[in-house]
Amino acid sequence: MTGVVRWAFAGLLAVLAFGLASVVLQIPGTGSALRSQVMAQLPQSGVDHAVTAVLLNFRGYDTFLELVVLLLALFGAWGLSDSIDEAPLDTDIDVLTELVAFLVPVLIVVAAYLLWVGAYSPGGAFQGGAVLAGAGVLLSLCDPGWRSRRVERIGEVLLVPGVLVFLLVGLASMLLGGQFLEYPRDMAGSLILLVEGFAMLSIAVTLHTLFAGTPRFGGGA
Amino acid sequence: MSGVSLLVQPVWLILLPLVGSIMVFLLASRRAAVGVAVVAGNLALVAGSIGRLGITGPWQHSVGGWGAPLGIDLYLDGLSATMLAMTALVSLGISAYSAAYFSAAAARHFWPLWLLLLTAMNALFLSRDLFNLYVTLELVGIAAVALTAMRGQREALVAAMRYLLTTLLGSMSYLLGVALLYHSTGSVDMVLVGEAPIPASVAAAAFALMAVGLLLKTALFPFHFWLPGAHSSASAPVSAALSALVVKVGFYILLRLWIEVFPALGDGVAWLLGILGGVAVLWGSLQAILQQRAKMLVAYSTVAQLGYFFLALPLVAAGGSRVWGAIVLLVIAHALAKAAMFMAAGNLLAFAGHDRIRDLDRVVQRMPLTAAALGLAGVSIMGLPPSGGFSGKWLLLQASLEQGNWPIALVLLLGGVLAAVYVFKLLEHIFTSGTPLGEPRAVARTMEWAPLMLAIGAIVLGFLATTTLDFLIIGEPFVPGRRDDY
Amino acid sequence: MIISPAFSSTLPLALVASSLLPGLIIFALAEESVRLRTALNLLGALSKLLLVALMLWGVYHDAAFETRFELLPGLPLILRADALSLLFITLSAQLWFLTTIYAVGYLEESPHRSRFFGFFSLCVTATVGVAMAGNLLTFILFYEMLTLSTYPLVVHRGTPVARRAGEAYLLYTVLGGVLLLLGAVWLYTLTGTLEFRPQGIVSDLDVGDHKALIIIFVLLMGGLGVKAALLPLHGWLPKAMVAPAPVSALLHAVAVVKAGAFGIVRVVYDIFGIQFAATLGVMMPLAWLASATIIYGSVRALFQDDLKRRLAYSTVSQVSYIALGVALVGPIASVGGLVHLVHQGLMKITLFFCAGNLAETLGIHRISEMNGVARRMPWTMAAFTVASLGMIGVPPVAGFISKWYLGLGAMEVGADWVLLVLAGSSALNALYFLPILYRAWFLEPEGDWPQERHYPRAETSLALLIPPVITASLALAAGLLASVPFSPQEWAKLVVVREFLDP
Amino acid sequence: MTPAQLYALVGIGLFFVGLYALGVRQHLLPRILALNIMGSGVFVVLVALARRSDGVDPVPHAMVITGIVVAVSATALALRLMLRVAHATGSATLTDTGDE
Repeated sequence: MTGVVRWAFAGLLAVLAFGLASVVLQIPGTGSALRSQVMAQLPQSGVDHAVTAVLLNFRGYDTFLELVVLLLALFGAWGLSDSIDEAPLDTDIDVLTELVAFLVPVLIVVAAYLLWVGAYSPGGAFQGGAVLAGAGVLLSLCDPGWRSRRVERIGEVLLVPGVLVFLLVGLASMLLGGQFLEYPRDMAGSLILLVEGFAMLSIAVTLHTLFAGTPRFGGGA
Repeated sequence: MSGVSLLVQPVWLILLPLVGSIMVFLLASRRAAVGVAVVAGNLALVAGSIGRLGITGPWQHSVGGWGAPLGIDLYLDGLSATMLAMTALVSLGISAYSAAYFSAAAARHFWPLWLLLLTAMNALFLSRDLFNLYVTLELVGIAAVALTAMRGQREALVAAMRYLLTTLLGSMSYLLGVALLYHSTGSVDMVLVGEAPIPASVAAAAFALMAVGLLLKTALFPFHFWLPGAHSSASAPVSAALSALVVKVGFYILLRLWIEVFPALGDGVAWLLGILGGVAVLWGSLQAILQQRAKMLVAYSTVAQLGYFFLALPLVAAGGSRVWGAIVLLVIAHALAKAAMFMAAGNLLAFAGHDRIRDLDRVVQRMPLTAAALGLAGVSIMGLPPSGGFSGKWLLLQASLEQGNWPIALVLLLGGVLAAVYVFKLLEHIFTSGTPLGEPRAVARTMEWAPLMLAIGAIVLGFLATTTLDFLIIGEPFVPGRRDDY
Repeated sequence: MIISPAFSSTLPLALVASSLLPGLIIFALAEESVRLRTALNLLGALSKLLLVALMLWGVYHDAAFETRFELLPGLPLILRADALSLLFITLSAQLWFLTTIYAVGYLEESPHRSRFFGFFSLCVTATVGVAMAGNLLTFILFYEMLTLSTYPLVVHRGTPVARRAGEAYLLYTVLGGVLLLLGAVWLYTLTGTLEFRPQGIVSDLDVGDHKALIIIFVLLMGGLGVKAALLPLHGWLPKAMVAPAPVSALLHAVAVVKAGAFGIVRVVYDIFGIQFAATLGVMMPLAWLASATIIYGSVRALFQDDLKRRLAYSTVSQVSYIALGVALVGPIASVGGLVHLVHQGLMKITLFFCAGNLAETLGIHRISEMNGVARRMPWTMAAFTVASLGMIGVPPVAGFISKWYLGLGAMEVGADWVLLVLAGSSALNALYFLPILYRAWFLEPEGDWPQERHYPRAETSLALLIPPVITASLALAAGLLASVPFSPQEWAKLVVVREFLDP
Repeated sequence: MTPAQLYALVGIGLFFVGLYALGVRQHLLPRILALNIMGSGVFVVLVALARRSDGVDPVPHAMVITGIVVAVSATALALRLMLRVAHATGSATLTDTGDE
């Protein structure tokens, strides 16, 4: 792109940005949008934190599909995995090794805490899963061989339950006479924790596989 | 909830292919058999939903039991059911073809992704929630990109990368529009948003953002730059799915937005999109005529055919349901015909090892079923009777003449002539002999029958036009506002 | 006569199916199953003849045969048999039967016969559909199907020349199809119906619409004129000569050009209504155009040495007699035009059969090679002679009847100039046919034939010889027995009476 | 102008900065990052305007979390694809395409 075109492009974007900014300023911003409804239904949701309630109950279907997106990205990466050259990493860094040895256990605890605390305050499956995946990436950085065959196998097994448990819970609620993902009121809290727990594991394993691992699954062929 | 009514819940349309995808992912063998069975099951579920729709009218399913605006509603009316049926039919053809097309190694990657794509499209057609639509759009886009890239050749990878950047850009633009709407109305349910008062400037900006995002995904001229590469370099069944189904989802959402969320759009927008559509028809057709490779020709034909959907938009204000119905008819006809064409072109490629049109060698003798599929699909693409393409074009031509809209009528006719030129450019070379290059490889029978059946479907649609149009308006999808009769 | 409703509505469908089903089955047949394929062809052709006979009887006694199916909202697919459609159907059913026999003999041992006969049957199906179309939509449907099913026949040989001929054919027919489509849709937006009715559907329209109606008329004539090879839309026809002889016979005598001519009759009679069309002032230009085509085709024919090309230009000329007869707006001229639909078919198919025989048996393609050919093939040349004399208009062959009625009709409406056209055309016909006859019968052969083949039982294979002899006899009979009930002439009169005189 | 609105404008700014980079840069890595920046911009708009007169609306927060997961997934796939493109074409750009 030549300089003139760049400037023209920048100018155009500036004009658009300015226009859009003025539009944003006209959004009323009054009222409570859905806040009052969320708050009104919060006691029925099984959790005390509003965001978690939206994420896993009111709009749990979005979260369900979000797990499908993760799975999809994994499948996609798997389809691309053949014949890619993994550049060998320079893993001989003492500081990193020391750091990782200290950090990984802490991160696991933090992840568990995040999952648990999600019911009351900010936190939850994704945050916990992301932290776990981070721990895994750190491990891979300093020791690519840590994913032994056995670890790989466990990792594979853990990819799917996030979606599957969510799905089974949804189906169970349909069999009990509700709609899909309509948890029975008195069990909502525990069901959400169950769903989140498996979701966290699957998120962690999936993210780690996507960013650090080499998705090469057995599956026979 | 009784057993039967439990089974015809729309949510099964999402769960079945999803579970199927996970299953073929975990399975060690028989992936194709399971995959085809799942897609056939999907068709049966759609048939059940259509049956229920005919009896009870449109209905919704509030996921989580909350209902909009707090929760997410799935909604099934004539329009969504029609799109689901189109997807189910075409998917079955593509699946049957794929079962024979892919080697065991490629099948491993193909089936999980393909079934997730089906999941995503089903979820999209059932959703009435603007944010949920964003998630399903991303699902569709990522699955489509992954399927394109799966082939692994250089061109496919580059095309997939360009496609990915484009589709993500489209999603971002769409989502920003959703953000504006949510904060103006306090809801992401289409009907509720449509009923809420929105400041005119906000509505205009939101529509512009969402429309640009969707047009990028639908590849309306001039946003088509990514399409020919991606659609021609992917493997044949994937090309078929991309051209027949994936590009339609963006248009479907745009259609819903147009009717439900932005009913007050002015004529200017309709004309702008109409002009772009007209240019797409002419430009895409001319490019198709200039192509030397069969798959590129078919891909540019998609650019042209997509144009028709937009070309007709200036007619909907006065034409209403009739014009929308004609557009949807064209959407379905194109889905059937284009899937057939891409798979048939894939057969040419698999058979001869190349798809250069000039060098095609006595195809009609050696692969008569493939030739027939190309011919019949071509009939619908050209808009010749009897075919779905003809019925749709006739109705649009009628509407444009009734409204005295000559420019649209002329583009419709000219587009048909240009389509005849490129379709016969391909067809005339399947009758003649060329220079055989290397020993041809036999093509499996199902790979010949699958496109032929879809092409026949495009012809049969011509005879079912009235039935389809009547079915389509169950639940009045082309009239804005809430409908309480479910 | 009482006919049950079920019967009356299934008969049109059965008539379509009698060629459609064999065609579809034939596509699936292996190349080697000659007997089965021939049996299917003949079975289809025979059952079609039988069904046509039933229908003829019924329509003569004022029975109605009609099938409807809702194709588009408010626009049904209608298959209906009336007197005019039967004129065309009877011709095509008979000639299909004979052409099938001929083609079986002609294509013996040649490749891709399943494909050939499959499309051949589709082509006849389309022709029957065109004939029975009860509204313009149905007409267009079968008209386009005709284009599509003849294209593979034109390019059947798969050579680059055939491909180019196919391109020319498509160029004309696709553009014609567009004009037809535009005209039809436009018309529909004005009238709300496209049904063919006696005296038409547009006469009630507001005077303000008359200008639009004239444009629509031009559009429709443009679309139909392509297939009817009206000047200047005739260019594809001589090029399509690369096709095998049975295809040429079919294109020229029965299916394609006749579909165009028949469409002109339909549109003039049952869309516009002949009287109303005359008041619109569109009939005289049509008559001039037809006359110009008649003269032009004859002049061009004069300069062709290739036998099939000469016949092709002759077709351009002769088909326009039909349009001329209609355009003169008088009952007598109409009889002449309509009866020529049948007569020209009988005579022209004979000529093409004979040309095919010469090519197949002796390798003769050019007129200059035909010296003394009648001694080698007397039966073929006898048939050829009867048909060419008919074309010139020599009594008592059928062509004379056509020209007689056209001439009388022209005088009836005071268009005396048409007599000059007829005389000029006949003179030109004589100029380009008589030298052929002279060469064939009276000159000495110039040595060996280009590619001679011998047949044990007759001058050529019986399958090739019998059809032209029959069609030539029919052409002769149609002239000799013109006043017998159910003759083409009497049937044409029936059509005209119902169009002109019934309320 | 309220602070919430100011944050929203920052979000709009991020969106367009990302769009500029997406249009101007050739290398795929910055282009993928640019898309992420655009996404962040959208998320900021969503979250910023969630602050209402009577408190914070939790729904956009949940949407953003969903959006982030989607974006992360897409980014992961994009990066892998980029590696493959670089491997196959020798450069991590889209410039040298051309059909065969």
